[in-house]
Amino acid sequence: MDAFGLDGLDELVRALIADGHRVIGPRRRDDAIVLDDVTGVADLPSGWGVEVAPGRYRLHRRGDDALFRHSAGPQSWKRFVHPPRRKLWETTDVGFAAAPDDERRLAFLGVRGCDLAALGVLGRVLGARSRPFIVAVDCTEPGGLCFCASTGTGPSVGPGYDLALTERLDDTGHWFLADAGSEDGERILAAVTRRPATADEVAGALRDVTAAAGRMGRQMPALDLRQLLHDSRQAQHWNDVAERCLTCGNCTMVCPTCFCTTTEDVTDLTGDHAERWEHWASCFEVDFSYLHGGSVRTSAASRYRQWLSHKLGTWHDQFGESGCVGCGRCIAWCPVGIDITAEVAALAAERSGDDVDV
Amino acid sequence: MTPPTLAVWKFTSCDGCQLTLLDCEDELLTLAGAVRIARFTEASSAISPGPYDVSLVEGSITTPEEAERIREVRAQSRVLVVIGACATAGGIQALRNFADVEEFRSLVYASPQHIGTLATSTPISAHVAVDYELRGCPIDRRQLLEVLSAFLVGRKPDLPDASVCTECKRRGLTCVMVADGTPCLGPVTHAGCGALCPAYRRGCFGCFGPVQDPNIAALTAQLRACGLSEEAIDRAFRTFTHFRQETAT
Amino acid sequence: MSHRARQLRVSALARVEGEGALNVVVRDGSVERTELRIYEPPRFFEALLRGRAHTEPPDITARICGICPVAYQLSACHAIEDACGVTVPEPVEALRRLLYCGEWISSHALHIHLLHAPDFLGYPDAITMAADHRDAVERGLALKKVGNALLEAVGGRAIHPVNVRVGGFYRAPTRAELAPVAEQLTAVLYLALATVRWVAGFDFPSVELDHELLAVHEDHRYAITRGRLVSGDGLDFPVSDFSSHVVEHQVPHSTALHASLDGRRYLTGPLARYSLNHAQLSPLALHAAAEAGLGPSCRNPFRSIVVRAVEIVYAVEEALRLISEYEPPEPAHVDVPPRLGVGHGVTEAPRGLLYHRYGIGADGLLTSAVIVPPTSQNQAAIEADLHALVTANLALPDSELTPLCERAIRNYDPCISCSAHFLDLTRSPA
Amino acid sequence: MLPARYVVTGRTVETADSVTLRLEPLERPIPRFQPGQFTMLYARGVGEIAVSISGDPSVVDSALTQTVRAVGAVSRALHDAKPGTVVGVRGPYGVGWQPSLAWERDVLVVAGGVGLAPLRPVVLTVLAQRWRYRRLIVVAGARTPREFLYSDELKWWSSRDDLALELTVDHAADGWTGQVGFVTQPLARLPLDPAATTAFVCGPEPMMRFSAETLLRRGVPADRIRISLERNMKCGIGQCGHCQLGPLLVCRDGPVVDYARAAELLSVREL
Ligand SMILES: Cc1cc2nc3c(=O)[nH]c(=O)nc-3n(C[C@H](O)[C@H](O)[C@H](O)COP(=O)(O)OP(=O)(O)OC[C@H]3O[C@@H](n4cnc5c(N)ncnc54)[C@H](O)[C@@H]3O)c2cc1C
Ligand code: SF4
Ligand code: SF4
Ligand code: SF4
Repeated sequence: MDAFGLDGLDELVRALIADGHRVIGPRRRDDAIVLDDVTGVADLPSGWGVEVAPGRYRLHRRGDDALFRHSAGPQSWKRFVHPPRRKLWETTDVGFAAAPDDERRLAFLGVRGCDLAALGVLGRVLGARSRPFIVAVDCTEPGGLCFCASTGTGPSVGPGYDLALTERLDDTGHWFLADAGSEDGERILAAVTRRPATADEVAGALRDVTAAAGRMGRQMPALDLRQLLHDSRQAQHWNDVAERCLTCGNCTMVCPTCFCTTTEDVTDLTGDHAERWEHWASCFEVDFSYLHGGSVRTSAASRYRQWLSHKLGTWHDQFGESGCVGCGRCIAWCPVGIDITAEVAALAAERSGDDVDV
Repeated sequence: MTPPTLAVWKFTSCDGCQLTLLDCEDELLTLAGAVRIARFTEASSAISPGPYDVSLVEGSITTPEEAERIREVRAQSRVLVVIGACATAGGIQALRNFADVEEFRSLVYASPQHIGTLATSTPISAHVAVDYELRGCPIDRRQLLEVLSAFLVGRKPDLPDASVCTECKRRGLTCVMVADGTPCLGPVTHAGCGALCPAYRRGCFGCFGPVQDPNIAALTAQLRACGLSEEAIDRAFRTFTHFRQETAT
Repeated sequence: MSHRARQLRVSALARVEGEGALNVVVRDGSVERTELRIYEPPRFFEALLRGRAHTEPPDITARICGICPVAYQLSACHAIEDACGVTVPEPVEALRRLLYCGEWISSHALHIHLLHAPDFLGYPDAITMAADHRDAVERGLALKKVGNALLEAVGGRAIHPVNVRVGGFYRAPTRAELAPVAEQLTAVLYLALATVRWVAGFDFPSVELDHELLAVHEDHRYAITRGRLVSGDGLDFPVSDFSSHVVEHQVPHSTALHASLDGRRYLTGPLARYSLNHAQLSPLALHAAAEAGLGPSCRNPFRSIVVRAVEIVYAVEEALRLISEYEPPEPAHVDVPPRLGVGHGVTEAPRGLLYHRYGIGADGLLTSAVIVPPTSQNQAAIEADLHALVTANLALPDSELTPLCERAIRNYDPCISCSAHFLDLTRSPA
Repeated sequence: MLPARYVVTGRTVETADSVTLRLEPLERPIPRFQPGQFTMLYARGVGEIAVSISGDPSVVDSALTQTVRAVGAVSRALHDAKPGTVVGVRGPYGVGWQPSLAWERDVLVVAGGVGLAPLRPVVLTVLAQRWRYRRLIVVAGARTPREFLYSDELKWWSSRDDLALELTVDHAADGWTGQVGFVTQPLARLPLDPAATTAFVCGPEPMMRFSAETLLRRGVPADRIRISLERNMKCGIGQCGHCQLGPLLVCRDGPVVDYARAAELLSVREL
């Protein structure tokens, strides 16, 4: 493994850009850490931390200059690999034409374990679309709503990255431990001024990442969730959630794996030109399940059930894994703070006949 | 093929919604080729008689004369599209529905006995059947163009009954309620504006009206948590449109 | 024609915002009555504002008129800030002025090209006119579009902007958001000048009106969002004295409340602004005005279309200046805590003075609201104009006199939707 | 996933609101279909919907036969498409009936309304390979006698002695002398060899449930009752998420599934 300082990180970003990438990373904007184009370290949210609770997200200044220590923000990387709105095709009398793709390859800077897992999940649902260059970051500071340790997706990053970093702030300064996970990664790393890391440094980082697993603010109950959700189709608890749920769809939109879309047909006033567009949809929308004559799922209870059952249960049937990676976004960004881990616990309690108490 | 005819009607309103049609600067002349604008007094002194293929109706019903006139409009219109919060929900002037109109009258006018108004301001759908509703105070220009171009090709216009939050998130905005504690009606408000207010770091104030089955009680609890008083919550749910407010506990 | 009652009626005035009707009665060769009837049903804004929070009037009063919502929003802001003893910092005020320029451009471009020009060229509407004058209509749409782009960039949307709040703005637009608007403004400046030349070439009946003129005035710039009130006769008073000079009352021959300035009929709007603030116009606007044959004052209501075109030139230029000097104010608004009191606000809406007065209770709720829109101030002048016009043109047949009257009304671009104040009197037939 | 352009070359009016279209490719044809598969048909500027292929699978040409009932904007536009109209076609998608599952067995086809459209290829397959199957029973229901699809073909089927046809209507009219009632009535009394019967059922969801329950009661095993599910579909390829029914992505895992699998899903309200 290698080590480099802030200058090295800057070189890394510039190397990616020079290599033809559009680099996306965390930035501070509108009271949150969002994902947007970055051109260097100066764009990163140095010294900004985040405090999260159900339905609550607040930025605060940290005591240090850490760049990557902030819980999952309002956006996920999904918006770049599976855009909120995109043109599928356009058609004239002559035929159908696909919308042109952006030529530039994306590079993601600062992908945590949970989000790296999510990119994998999404890729398996949507099939291969162009794969971004991924600079992952191990997590040493989980937030109050994180539970990736219990979903097996963090805090250390799993496979699938091109480069993995561990951010270190110690008495030697602010530096990064780097590991290449692909040939591309090695090639880019070669452009960065770096030194080999010592065994102590590597061990220290590993210790911190491992310790982070014990500091997760949340935990997904260790159960066969597929079975639990299957058994809970007729649970009373759905009605309880429905009283609190706004059916606004925020959880599905912030979820890094929710992939549902719907389509729009667009014509100009002359009618000569028609386009078909796709945009993110949510199973909380009433029209989502519309069949001629009416929608299948109209009650809030059934729409919440669909979301949770799909995410944690039927995702296994459809794609052979769970749809949840433990990032905690749905808990933070639900305006009324509905907590997926607590709802699962309540369903488990109802199944085992205990009192439901959320 | 003769182009379909379009008529624009005004009831009690501010003209903002029909102005939206003139605000389609890039499309106006094309539109005038694709449809025949047969009646639009705000823009033309030429009026062709009905029936009309599409009528756009702005405004709410606040006088006995209007209650009569909307029936005639319906009878002359093949497709009737009501535009804006006034026409779909009664508009800001529907605040009178919760007050004493007599008092309102005497407050504003010197000779109140002459003002012939109804005690309520009601949406068009309370009087006649409507085919499509365009929400908003004012309506959204893209949605207006969508209804017109959809009509021209025989498509069902795309007017999704989803929350403003879905647009807010698609746009990549940061939730003002979660990140700033700013009260926002987005979760219970009908999409269509493209999450305009959150884009300006302001909570949605509900000008597109409620989604189907809004969970007002749950949002009320959240607004309280944001620090709004009961009176402020009441006012929030009763401004440009009116949300059915369940007593939240 | 004498010894007979002659009636000119227009039951639905076209190409004005809102719904109005015109009724002129001529008896024994002289004009007995001229009435601009407003049948816009009342919406009781002043009543429904009572009991609302002091933060709400900008949004609520915007809905009085979809054509000039910014005017309502900013008069409301000023009145409330006045009541609460707060003055917003200059950068915030500059952003307000920029927003207002958008409304002037958009509203004037709409009125000139889509509503008023067809009168001069003999078309029922702009779309028909476009068959012969497509360039002019497209130019109008292009100007209007830029005005709207400016309104959208600063206010969030063109009609009923969402970004205006008491104390300033919810979020200041970034320089990057304004940059494309500046490009568009630069691109249309020559269109604005072309419009001045175009309308200057129309045929104008020669009329000189003798109304008193009233406008907001600032010494160092063409007043839009703030200033003192000045009149042609040398009145000069602060906004807070508005209601002691301007009184609304009923007059026997009319059905509407007429406002008078110290007992006299008066006019607000482009003609008043131009004539009273001529010296404050920019060099380019002055040049355009001179080229169009306007002197330092203009009292021919038919020429108001030229004055509006000159004001577009000014507003485009002024917006460009404001954008070039722009730094996003941080924060974008100041806090305006409520306090017991009364406040006044006046701004120059595209159609003229718009006055708001609010009483605020200690709890921050409104105790009273008075709104005097330009059209109700101009009502007496419009009727007087009609009176003069009909008297001078009695020889014309009805088929010519009636449209002439309609044109005279459209000179004022009356915005009947702002009928906060109009009466709808049920009258017995003449 | 761009559509292929097809042109309407034939249009047969079936009922007051249904037509059968013959579509021929302008350029590349889509791959060959299996009975029960569907395509996504696109009407320009109006939208795209799932429509079953109702043609004869044994005919080897590149034309498609599809029957459309006008119920909304897109189906109306397709219904109204005159010969010469170009439409977009994607597909064929989904898991079909798989008639081979009924080799050496009695085949029972149960159709309600337009449900006959996706089943027609099953009947034609059995007739084309008659030796592979035992008895062929077709039970078709419609609301009124005028609402049967393929009425000429039904006449031909009824005249054959290797096919037992039972027609029933909800409301008799026009001198209808046949049966009146729901399809479950003939199903309840038909002579059946339940253990050796494979049933293919398509129609409105309640009709499929009642029919399947009737057959279950008569002893037809649940995994020998195949039904075709209907859910909102936007993409047809398992990527839009709309067509979920519990664990199923109907476009990918269906539309045809065994009742053994569907029964518990259909019994949960609003699943
Ligand atoms: C596998 C499958 C096979 C089908 N085969 C046929 C067939 O052979 N012939 C036929 O006439 N119809 C068939 N349908 C039904 C047909 O897809 C619907 O009638 C059609 O989608 C209605 O669309 P619309 O726009 O005309 O109506 P609207 O009622 O305006 O529907 C609007 C939108 O809702 C969705 N939607 C509405 N109803 C349905 C539905 N029943 N199924 C799926 N999505 C729906 C669609 O996205 C549609 O565009 C089939 C449906 C499925 C799922
Ligand atoms: S809905 Fe709003 S914008 Fe439209 S007419 Fe009514 S008040 Fe005006
Ligand atoms: S800001 Fe408002 S509209 Fe946007 S996600 Fe939050 S609650 Fe929803
Ligand atoms: S965010 Fe809400 S209040 Fe703002 S424009 Fe949209 S619907 Fe209206």
